[in-house]
Amino acid sequence: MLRSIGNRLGFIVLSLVVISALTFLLMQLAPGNFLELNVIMRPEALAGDTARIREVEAAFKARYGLDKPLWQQYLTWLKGAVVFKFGPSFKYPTSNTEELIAQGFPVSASLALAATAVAILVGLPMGIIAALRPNSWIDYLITFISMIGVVIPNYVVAVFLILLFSLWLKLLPTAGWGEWYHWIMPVLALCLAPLTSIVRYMRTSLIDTLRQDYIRTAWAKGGTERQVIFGHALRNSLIPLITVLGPQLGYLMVYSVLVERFFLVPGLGAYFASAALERDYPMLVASVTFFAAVIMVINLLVDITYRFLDPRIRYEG
Amino acid sequence: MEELLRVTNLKTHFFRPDGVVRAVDGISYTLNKGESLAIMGESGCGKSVGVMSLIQLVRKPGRIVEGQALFEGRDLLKMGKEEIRQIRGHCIAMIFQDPMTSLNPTLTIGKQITEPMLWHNYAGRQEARERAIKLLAAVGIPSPWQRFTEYPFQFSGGMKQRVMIAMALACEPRLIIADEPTTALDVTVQAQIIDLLRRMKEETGTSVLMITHDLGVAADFCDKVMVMYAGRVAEQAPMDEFVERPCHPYSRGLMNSTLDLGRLKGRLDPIPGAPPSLLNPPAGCRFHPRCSEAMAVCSEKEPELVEVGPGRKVACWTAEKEGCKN
Amino acid sequence: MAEQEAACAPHSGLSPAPAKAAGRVRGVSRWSRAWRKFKRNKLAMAGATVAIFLTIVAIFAPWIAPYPYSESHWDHAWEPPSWKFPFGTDELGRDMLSRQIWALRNALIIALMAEVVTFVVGSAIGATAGYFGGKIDNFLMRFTDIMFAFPSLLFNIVLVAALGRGLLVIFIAIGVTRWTGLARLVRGQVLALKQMEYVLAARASGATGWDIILRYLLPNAAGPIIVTLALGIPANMMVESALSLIGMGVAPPMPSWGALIATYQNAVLSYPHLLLFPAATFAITLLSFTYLGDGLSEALDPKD
Amino acid sequence: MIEPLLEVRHLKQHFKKGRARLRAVDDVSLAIPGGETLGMVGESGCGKSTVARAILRLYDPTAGEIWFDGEDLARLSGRRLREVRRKIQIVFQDPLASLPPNMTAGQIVAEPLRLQGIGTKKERREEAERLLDLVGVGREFADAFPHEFSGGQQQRIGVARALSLKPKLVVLDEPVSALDVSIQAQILNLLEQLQQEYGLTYLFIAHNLAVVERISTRVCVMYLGKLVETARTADLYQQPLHPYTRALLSAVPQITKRGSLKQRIMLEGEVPSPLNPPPGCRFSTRCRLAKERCRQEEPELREVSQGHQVACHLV
Repeated sequence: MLRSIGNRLGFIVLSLVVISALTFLLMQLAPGNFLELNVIMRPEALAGDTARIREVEAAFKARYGLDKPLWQQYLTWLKGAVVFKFGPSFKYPTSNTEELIAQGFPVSASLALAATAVAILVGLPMGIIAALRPNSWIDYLITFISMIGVVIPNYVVAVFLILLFSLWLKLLPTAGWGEWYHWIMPVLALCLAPLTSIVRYMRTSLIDTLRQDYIRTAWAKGGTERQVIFGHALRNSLIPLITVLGPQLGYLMVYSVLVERFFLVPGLGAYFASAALERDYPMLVASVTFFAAVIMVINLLVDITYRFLDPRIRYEG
Repeated sequence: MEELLRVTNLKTHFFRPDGVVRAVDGISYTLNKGESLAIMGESGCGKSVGVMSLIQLVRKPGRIVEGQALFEGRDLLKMGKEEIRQIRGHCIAMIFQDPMTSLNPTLTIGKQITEPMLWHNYAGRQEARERAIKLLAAVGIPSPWQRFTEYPFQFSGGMKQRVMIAMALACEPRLIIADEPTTALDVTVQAQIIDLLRRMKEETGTSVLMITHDLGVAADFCDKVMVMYAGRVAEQAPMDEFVERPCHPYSRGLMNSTLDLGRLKGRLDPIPGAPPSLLNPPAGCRFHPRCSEAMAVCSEKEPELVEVGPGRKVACWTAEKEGCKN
Repeated sequence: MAEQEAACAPHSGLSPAPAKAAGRVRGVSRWSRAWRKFKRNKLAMAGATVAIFLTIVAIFAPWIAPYPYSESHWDHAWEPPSWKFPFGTDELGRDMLSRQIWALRNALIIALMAEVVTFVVGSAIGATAGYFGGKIDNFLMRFTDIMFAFPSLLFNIVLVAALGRGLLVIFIAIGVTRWTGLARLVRGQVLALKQMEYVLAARASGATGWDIILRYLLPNAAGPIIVTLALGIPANMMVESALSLIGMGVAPPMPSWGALIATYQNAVLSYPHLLLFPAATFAITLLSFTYLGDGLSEALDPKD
Repeated sequence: MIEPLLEVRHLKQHFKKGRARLRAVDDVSLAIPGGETLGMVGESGCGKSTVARAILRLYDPTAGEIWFDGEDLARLSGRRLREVRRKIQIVFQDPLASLPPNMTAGQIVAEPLRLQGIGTKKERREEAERLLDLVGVGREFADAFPHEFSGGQQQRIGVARALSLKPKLVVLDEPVSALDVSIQAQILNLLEQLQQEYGLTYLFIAHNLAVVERISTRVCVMYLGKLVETARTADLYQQPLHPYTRALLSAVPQITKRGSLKQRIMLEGEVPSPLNPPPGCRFSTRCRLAKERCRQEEPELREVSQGHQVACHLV
């Protein structure tokens, strides 16, 4: 068990190196760079003064170490990354990227966690009800609703939420951050996808479990519905549920990028999106690596929990 | 002998979109206290559904359509949810075919054995635990104290089937239904399990309904036999007589198809064809299309189960006319 | 055989041999059985009908769209839906219906092309890994694992940021982040099928590697692959619109659902039709393709 | 003694399983004279199916020789192997899993001919229909798909496919275990009839001792990857020498001797894992007669009377 966790950690480190190197390399291939977009192209700044442009460019490059060979740049970056120092951002030259991440991440993470919590609280009972009455009208209704969650992206949901709460009901402001009610629409928009996954997973898994031979054994032993369904079936379907939830949490982190922009939430997503648009490479590389690390660590934790909960894996290692 | 179970005209059908599958279509039999009855037949003849119906464990779209199953004078089929629940695992216990899948993989063996005792208030927590360990020892599981806290995957196939037997015995049931209890096991392990079942039956005096397709196992273990074909009873007989002189042409066909050690003879004489679809069974006697002795009447009218000797009943027109041949 | 009576498996064990009618017996292949099952599934049929309709609209967009997508009608700017402009107009007086038809066309082209990339890369890597096994398998699957760990949307954004916003870049970017799932599926299928007794029988009769791949592995692995690819279409559309939502999709003035939604989110209170219609058409498109895919997966389910 | 059609010498088939080594078949030698049937019995995991697949060269043997028709199959590869393969065919246990679901019965039976490049498409079709008639499926079902047949019919199609290349040796790997008794008997009759008509040689693998007794000329018993006893059928069943064979035979419930299980030789425990076989005689952990020697020294298979070989220190 410890050995396999060690293996996994090693693999995570390897993946992070590959991912960051790949992103780093890609950024060098980029057609329009930060300077062109933000300094040189702006006529009022330099007005075609070529000498001045070169000067600015050289100073910029020197400041960010871009005049060194690529591999050296990457190694320097990697050295910093090991101790969570990703260097200064292009766009916010006074802040280091890790500071921006440290500011934005808690907001994104708490949004994602809140959405997951809502999804579990609503999704679990829905899935269980659908599984216990398969092919009834309530099952069809739940399945239909959950289908909508699968296919409609969270920002489209966000549109409908704004139309509903802000335009028609006039209950909530379209966007903003700081008050408790600012959480409602982002969390609702975000929770639909994981909620759907939970409902669908719970339904199929519980229906499948109820068909197992050992459930028949439990009935034959004289268990009540509560004893058989909660004591045997549900228990066995809930253990693998966390393997569904883990990736969902990671997915939420990434996709909150879209929703945060929409509701003007100052999370990591906002920084990331503008970093991509404005070619703020240090920010991009750092946040991609950071996201990847978060997702992989979540998956590792899920795996460990799963191994711990399922006796078959717990004992065999 | 005292009668324990009397099943009369039991019908369990499956209502599927493509039609009604008459899996069990009017079977009747009795079982006395301390007796063991083998229910035999080939795949899909309804033998499993027949016994599952007794404790109302038939799953949708299956439904018990008709019949009566008097267990100690009470009709099992008319019982409500709670009433039948109190019968299951308490008065009537089951042992299933595949010990690998019949135990819950995420619960300890100990918990699974004590469950029926706790569920039926048969014993308190401590008592149940002690009894479970005693039972594990009785079914031949070494170091039961330790194994009590282990999980099913830590047991081999034969050991799991022993656990299933211990679990069935937990509340001292008056009837044990064993559904192909040895089919999934190797020969040497099968012998161990049959031996164990026999010992347990002798010690506790419980009655056994054993479903099997293996004539050897049935002949070795059971006092009586009932042969089913396509949802109907073909023949009922005491085991000794049946082995000597099977009466229904289908029983004879089965006997002729079954290979026995040291019973070398010329060409095997199997029954031609395959069992019919239960969606649309043949008219008259359901066996007549495969029967070498079929007469005109066989394809027109279904034969009744008639008594041809003490404890012997046959549903066949030839037997009705001439009694039991050969 | 393990007794499979009606109680345990209500859909198996009881089907009789094919009815012996006069003359030859016409077999029903798995494909026609799947088609019959698909036809019975009303949601799937509805999804398929809408999806086909939308595909036709997308193909013939230049002729079907009432106006060119970038044509401005200055005197009709910000108009709500009317007979002339069924979905209203935007700030430049462009017809929103036409813009959405073109958005559909773009989304579909990108989604389909990305599926082609996914299919080629995923099945090549999965099949190679599964067929050869050993070190090759190990190496390829490790590589797949690393790519799988890459947060795909972010990778897409990085790729587009690095390589530009061309159609080609976008669908390749989507394709190369989505193949990992298919590669794993194909590898699993190949590994399972390789052990099937009918493949062993073919090998025992002297089948070569190609015989096995073409006549045994491909036809029998086709079902799950088709399902994955079909469900990939709406998934790709979502990624495409997500990219354009944050300004990394196809370049304007070419319309895209994500960009339409992003552009008018601030106009929602004054001009709701600019947001409602794109969101609704996009949702309908995604739903129809998903129902189609779900129906396929049910119809091709080998379990019954 | 006549030259055997198939002779397997010291065959070993090991598999890597993580860091462990699974000794599925560990030094097995056997021979089948042409026209005879060698039955092979043993409990699950004893390696009997692995022997079958190794003979068909579905694996690369770890060690040993497989002499067939004057050639060592263990050394063949590529084209030569493909050519030899038409002389050995196999029938599997699970009738449905052994038929490709995307082909019709006719295509399945004609497939080996196509693979070997024999005949035109029309001739192959004609031959397939003839074979379907021969095995009792009937040519009118040539266009039906495997899932449309019952288990017995599926197995007949499997037999027809195995016969299409006119093989000399047919390996039957538990061909009737998945079938109901009445169908079992039909298939056994068919196999016997085909053997007589075409002079086929069978390697018949099963766990049902009665079936093996019925069909075999010679029988060999396997335990945990090893051959423990081999003899002519009558010798083996009437005078089993190895303690395992005896236990196995007495564990079979018999119809004609009711209650016979009461007097049987009870074997303790179950078969150990082939990943970690016991030292010395592999049966020693369950053998009531086991002595110290049995736990240390592995017994060789030796001839104790004409054609009767046993691997046991105590015989």
